[in-house]
Amino acid sequence: GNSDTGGSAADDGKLTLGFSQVGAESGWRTANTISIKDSAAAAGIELKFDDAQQKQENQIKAIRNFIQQKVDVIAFSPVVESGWDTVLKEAKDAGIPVILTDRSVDSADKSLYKTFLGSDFVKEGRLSGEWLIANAKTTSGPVNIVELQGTTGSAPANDRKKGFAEAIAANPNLKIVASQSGDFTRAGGKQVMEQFLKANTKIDVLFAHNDDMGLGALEAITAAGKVPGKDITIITVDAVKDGMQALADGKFNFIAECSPLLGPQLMDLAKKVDAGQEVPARIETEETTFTQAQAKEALPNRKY
Amino acid sequence: MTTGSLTAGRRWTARLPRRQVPVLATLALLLVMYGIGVSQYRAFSNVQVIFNVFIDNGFLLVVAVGMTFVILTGGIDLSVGSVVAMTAMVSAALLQQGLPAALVLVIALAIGPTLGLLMGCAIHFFEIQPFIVTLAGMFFARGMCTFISGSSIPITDGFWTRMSQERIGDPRGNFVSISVLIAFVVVVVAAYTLAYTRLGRNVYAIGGNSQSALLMGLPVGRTRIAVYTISGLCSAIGGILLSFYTLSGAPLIGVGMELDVIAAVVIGGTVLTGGSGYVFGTVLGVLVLGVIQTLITFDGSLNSWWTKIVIGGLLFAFILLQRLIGIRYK
Amino acid sequence: MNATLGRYRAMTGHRLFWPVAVLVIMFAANTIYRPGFLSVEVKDGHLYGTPIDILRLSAPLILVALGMTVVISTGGIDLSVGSVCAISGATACLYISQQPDQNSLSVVLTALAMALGVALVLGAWNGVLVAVIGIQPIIATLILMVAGRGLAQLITEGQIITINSGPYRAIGLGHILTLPLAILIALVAALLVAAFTRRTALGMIIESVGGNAEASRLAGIRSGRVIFLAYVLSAGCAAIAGFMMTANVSSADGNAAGLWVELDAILAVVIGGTSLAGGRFFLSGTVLGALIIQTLTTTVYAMNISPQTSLLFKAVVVIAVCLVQAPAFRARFSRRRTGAPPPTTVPDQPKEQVPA
Amino acid sequence: MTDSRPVLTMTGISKSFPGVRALDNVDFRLFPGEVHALMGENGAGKSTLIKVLTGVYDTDEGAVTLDGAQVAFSGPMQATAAGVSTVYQEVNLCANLSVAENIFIGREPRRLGAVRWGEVRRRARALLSRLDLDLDVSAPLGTYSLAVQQMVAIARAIDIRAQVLILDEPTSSLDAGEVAQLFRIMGNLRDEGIAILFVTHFLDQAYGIADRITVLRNGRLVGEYPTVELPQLTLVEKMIGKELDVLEGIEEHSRRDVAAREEGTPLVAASGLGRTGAVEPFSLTIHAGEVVGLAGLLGSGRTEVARLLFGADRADRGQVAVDGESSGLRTPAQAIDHGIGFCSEDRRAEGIVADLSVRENMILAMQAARGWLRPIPRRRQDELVERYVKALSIRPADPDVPVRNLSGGNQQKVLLARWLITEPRLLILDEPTRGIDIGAKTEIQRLVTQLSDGGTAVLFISAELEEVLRLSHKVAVMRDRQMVAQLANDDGFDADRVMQTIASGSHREEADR
Ligand SMILES: Nc1ncnc2c1ncn2[C@@H]1O[C@H](COP(=O)(O)OP(=O)(O)OP(=O)(O)O)[C@@H](O)[C@H]1O
Ligand SMILES: Nc1ncnc2c1ncn2[C@@H]1O[C@H](COP(=O)(O)OP(=O)(O)OP(=O)(O)O)[C@@H](O)[C@H]1O
Ligand SMILES: [Mg+2]
Ligand SMILES: [Mg+2]
Repeated sequence: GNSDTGGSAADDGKLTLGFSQVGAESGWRTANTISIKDSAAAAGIELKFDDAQQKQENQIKAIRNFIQQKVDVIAFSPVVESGWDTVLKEAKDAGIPVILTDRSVDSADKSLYKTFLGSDFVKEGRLSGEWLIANAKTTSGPVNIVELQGTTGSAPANDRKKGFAEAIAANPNLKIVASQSGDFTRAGGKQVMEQFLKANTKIDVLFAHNDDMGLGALEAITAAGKVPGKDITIITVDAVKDGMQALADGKFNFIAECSPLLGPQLMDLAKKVDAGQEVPARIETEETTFTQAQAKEALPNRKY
Repeated sequence: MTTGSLTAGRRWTARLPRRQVPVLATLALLLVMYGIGVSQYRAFSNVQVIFNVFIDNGFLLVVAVGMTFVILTGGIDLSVGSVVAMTAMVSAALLQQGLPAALVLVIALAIGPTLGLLMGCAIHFFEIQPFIVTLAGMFFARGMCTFISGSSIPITDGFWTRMSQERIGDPRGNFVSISVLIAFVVVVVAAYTLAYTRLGRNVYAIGGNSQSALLMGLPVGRTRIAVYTISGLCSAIGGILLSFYTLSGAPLIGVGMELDVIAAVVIGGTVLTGGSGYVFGTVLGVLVLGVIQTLITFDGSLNSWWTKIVIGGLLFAFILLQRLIGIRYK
Repeated sequence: MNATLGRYRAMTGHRLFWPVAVLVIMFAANTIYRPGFLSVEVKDGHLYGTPIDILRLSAPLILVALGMTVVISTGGIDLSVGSVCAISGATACLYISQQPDQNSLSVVLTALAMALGVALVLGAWNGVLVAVIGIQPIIATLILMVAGRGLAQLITEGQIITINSGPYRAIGLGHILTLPLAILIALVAALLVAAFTRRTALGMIIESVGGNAEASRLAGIRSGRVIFLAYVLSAGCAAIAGFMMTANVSSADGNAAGLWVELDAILAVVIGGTSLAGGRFFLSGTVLGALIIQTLTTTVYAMNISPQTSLLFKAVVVIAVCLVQAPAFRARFSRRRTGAPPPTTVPDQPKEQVPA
Repeated sequence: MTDSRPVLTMTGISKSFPGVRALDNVDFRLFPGEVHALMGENGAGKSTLIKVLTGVYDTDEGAVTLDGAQVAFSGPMQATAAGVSTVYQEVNLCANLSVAENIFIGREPRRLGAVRWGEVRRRARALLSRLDLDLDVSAPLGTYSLAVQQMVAIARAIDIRAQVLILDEPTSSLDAGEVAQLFRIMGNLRDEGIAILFVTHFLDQAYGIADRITVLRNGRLVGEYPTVELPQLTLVEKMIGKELDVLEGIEEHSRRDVAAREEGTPLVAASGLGRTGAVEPFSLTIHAGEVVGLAGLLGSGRTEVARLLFGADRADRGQVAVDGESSGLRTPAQAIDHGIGFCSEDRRAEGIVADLSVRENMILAMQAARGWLRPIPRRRQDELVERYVKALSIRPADPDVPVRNLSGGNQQKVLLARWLITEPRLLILDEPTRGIDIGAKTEIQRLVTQLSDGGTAVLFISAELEEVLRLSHKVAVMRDRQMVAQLANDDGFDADRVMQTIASGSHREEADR
């Protein structure tokens, strides 16, 4: 262990950042953690990292402990949107600025945090839906969509579902015929897709809330004797390496990126916030979408 | 024929230490762990760090107290985590509907014990194993959470906000939350119940040997149903405290909490097969988990997976020492 | 008339009757909902259909539950099985992914042997904590449950290791004689465990230790060894289950593999009729219990029950299953229905089992 | 006495368990101010009758009236509330609770709902001193021996002050002193008009205290008789159902040839064996074919001696030599490997495995010795089980019923069979005749003799001094956890002398002989 934690900037002139991560529940999250750790080291920031194991209680505990340790800046990726006012107020009273990453909170009092840095899950869903509107062959009749949701009750699942539904509402021929939770895992995606394939004679489109479920579903589709990417159009979110590979191989059709690499931006913000500079209230990570052709191009220099 | 003293004393000589040793050992180890924290991290010695352990684990403590009752009878209650979440969820949803805070409190506090009562009845009357009944209760309560809402519901009610943000003590320095006081009241009431009421003593008797308890004419069924109801009530109180704590109801909060709670109770010296243990031990158990968590946050250099490994390792070291000290004194 | 009645009673009195009945009812309900549920066709030379999926997917759970049965029978519990699944799967996949030729059988076999070895060591660790040091099983295995998940992620470095190995894939997806290999492995394992316990005296000794540890000790049973062995067996079963889980999706996910499988496994054991307090164990009941649980999961997907309510649905089914299985419930129910106490030829169960 | 109205009547009681008709149309009456003995062989239905009465079991048929009103208790709680206080056959108390609490739980003195612990302890102490027991009332009950636990259970029952007091084999683990004590108290209660139902297998005790006797056989009522009108011989005939010459065996109890057999290397020799807090170091040699009795009062440490010899408890000093070779007897398994068997006194906690069948319980020790890899072939099992079921007349004779369904005495026989099957060289029997009917008891005594004649050594512990003296070649006397003397069974050896030794504890020189 590292023995000096009472120090603020005064001690060694180094900026201390307390960061509370949601957990390590996916490859995406791990990439996110690595990005933050690496860029902290690169930026000369002392990082206090805490892993909350997907529990809000743990994150609140961690923030309280950061306050006790008098870190200079606190950053965290909230597990859920609501429920942060009390502890954020404590941080505010202790004079420690807070940056939200990856996901916002729903506090009415916007002064509780300085800024938000992250992706917009609703937008990811919407981009997926919009691509489908533009590319689906709806002229020949209704298009049957099945949806693999993330963990029931989790924010990305709720928002991607919402964004996607909003987008496809524009075309009444696009119909979600089945929607189940695959828990964001490959095994879950596969198991659910197997049943979708047996229960629905005609499936035209699969929308999976992350790459992993999509990859699991691929296996089920192949086993059912269908050709992924052709017989069934597959849209996913995230763009992790395996997903991009599948996209490049023509098994997926479209991926809305959700970038985990927000470390450099975060370190930048932390320095600014600590120096008392004004920062925009909301900063979205630079994200894009990938089609098959784009994926082939991008694949060689993907980091994660 | 000689009568006199026919019975030559008891098997073991010194009594007092033997019974208290596990609890004392746990307390000592906890202090050692705290000492390590203080020596390693300067800010650890702040009094507020201790207060935070209580603030952050108040609801866990209340739930663990309820679990202590159940485990003392030799049963188990897996539904607690979900019931906590459901209570918070129901409170949040009702408050969102605009119901008055007092009414919401009453409703929310009634749901847990009702579910506990039903589970207790199923366990007693139909002789189904507690594990399975409370597992179904766990599914049910968690299902209700997602059924009520797929996403978290914020609470903006004035009463809740006050309960959440009121700082008792020096608001700028060291303070505790109201939840901590409530948790303490629950602990004291529970300790009193177990030590001084018939219900409490019956709990121990059933845990010792439920068939004997039955033949001794004790109300086994009633007591067994009561402990699950009590556990339900404690979960409900825990749920309310959690909703104070987070000012929201989230469908996935408290997943896996039952294991933390059981761990806390067992680390506190209560035997899983029932019949022996104290509420005070449970308090220690919760503190052990809390301090481990705090140590890890203070370290701040651990990776996600190393966090888990270190938690496991600390737990192991703690239990091993606890056990070795316990054996020595036996 | 009387004879049929007698046969009916004998049948319903059988230990496995109610689990089987529940299974049949679930299948029937599914078939009513979707007539094609039971249909099985031949695709690419092997059977394809929902019942086959259920068999294949229940294989890992059966395996884990088998080991769990033995552990529970000794009066213990093993919470670490999920983590052991993840570790063994991750170890095997990591090794395979590092080899140049992932399709080589010898590579896969080495990987399996290595991962199994790791799992057995973990099982031995549990066994030592419980049998030698004397820590309460639930806590002893909780340690590995928490730390083991971390170990699995350490092995995968938090990523999902994807492999491309035909032989390994076959563990999860292969077919022999048109049947999924996975279920055959699970059944062979079940038969082996059954032979191992019932053909030798091990089963009786385990039950004796679980039923009354002190009496067994005084009868000369070295219960420490038996308990130790149970945890090792459980870890071994979990390891094979871990291979299946990872082979099924050709990738190892340290976080998700085997998550919460311990609860399902315990549930399967209990549905199968084994008491959590230890003592008598029923392997066939456990296998049925695992099938019931998997059928339930599949039913949720097949009936497209919304994820928001699927847990409520599960709760209701689990309660119903337990109720019909509980003799006390049936006794009450049948008494109310007939309005009279059962005839004396079918004596009442004692209200409470009290030894004389 | 019998001219008043009965306080309790049971008429036409029937009760079946799967496969067994435990009670078949049984009538029973109990008058105020009488002690009524309920007698019968093991498995006759005595305990079942009591449990039906107190509502532990539902009846299939029949009616119970208490004080003239028909009752059907739903369980012991109601029965106790209605004035029926019961000590069940096995000690049914909670070992984890303190002695005082075991006596008062459920009816603790309270103030404002809070249990007054001081008062509980005070009253418990007072009550126990009436029974001449000097215990630490706040110690957990489990730290005391079975006999003490039995006394505590009795204390609880008599303190309830019921109109009906039921004692199911309360004396099975008590020695003469305690029994006398108990009878004195029962006499007082009887004089106060309390009706007492008393179950025992000791004829002497029945004749010593009972006013009337009801006999059950195979779940049927044989009859109800005033004690004075029923000669012992007739009683036994009625219990067994045939005129048996067994009686001679009992009546005669002519001392067998018990010439000392101390020759050659001792089979087992303990030297300076002891355990702190349990028993002071002692030395004892046992030769092949020798029966060594352990005499002593309740709690004097007999069980401890046996447990140390067997390795059930680990000795912290001294050693045991088997066949002259010093061997580390640390665990029961090692002891069994050396041919030692130990039949524990507490059959429920340390003996039977209730879930397992009679067969499995019987072969358990033998199987353990063979190791799990070599199961005993089914044929051999059947053979062994059948032999001992017959030899000990275990009922029901079906080896596949769970042993929990057997009556207490039959469970004890199963346990005995478990050890006989292992054909041990030294068999340690701690209260083997506890709760066993006279027929079987004679059988067991005969067995011990046979074993000894066949070269098997036996360490015999029994609360009945008579029995010990009758069988042993040598008696080791225990007092206050010390072995104070070892007496050869020669002339001038009798109960009085042993009692004297126990009382004075002054025969140290003999111990070193
Ligand atoms: N719970 C039970 N289930 C099945 N059979 C039982 C049960 N309890 C008792 N029995 C059977 O009922 C019969 C009567 O048993 P009971 O215990 O009343 O005998 P008992 O007269 O008290 O004998 P003992 O002197 O050995 O105590 C026995 O055959 C016994 O096996
Ligand atoms: N290590 C132990 N742990 C728990 N109980 C034990 C242990 N060793 C012995 N006992 C129990 O203590 C009791 C022995 O007590 P005690 O020394 O009074 O024996 P005793 O002289 O045979 O007297 P009694 O006639 O009461 O059996 C037995 O019931 C035995 O089961
Ligand atoms: Mg009896
Ligand atoms: Mg004894």
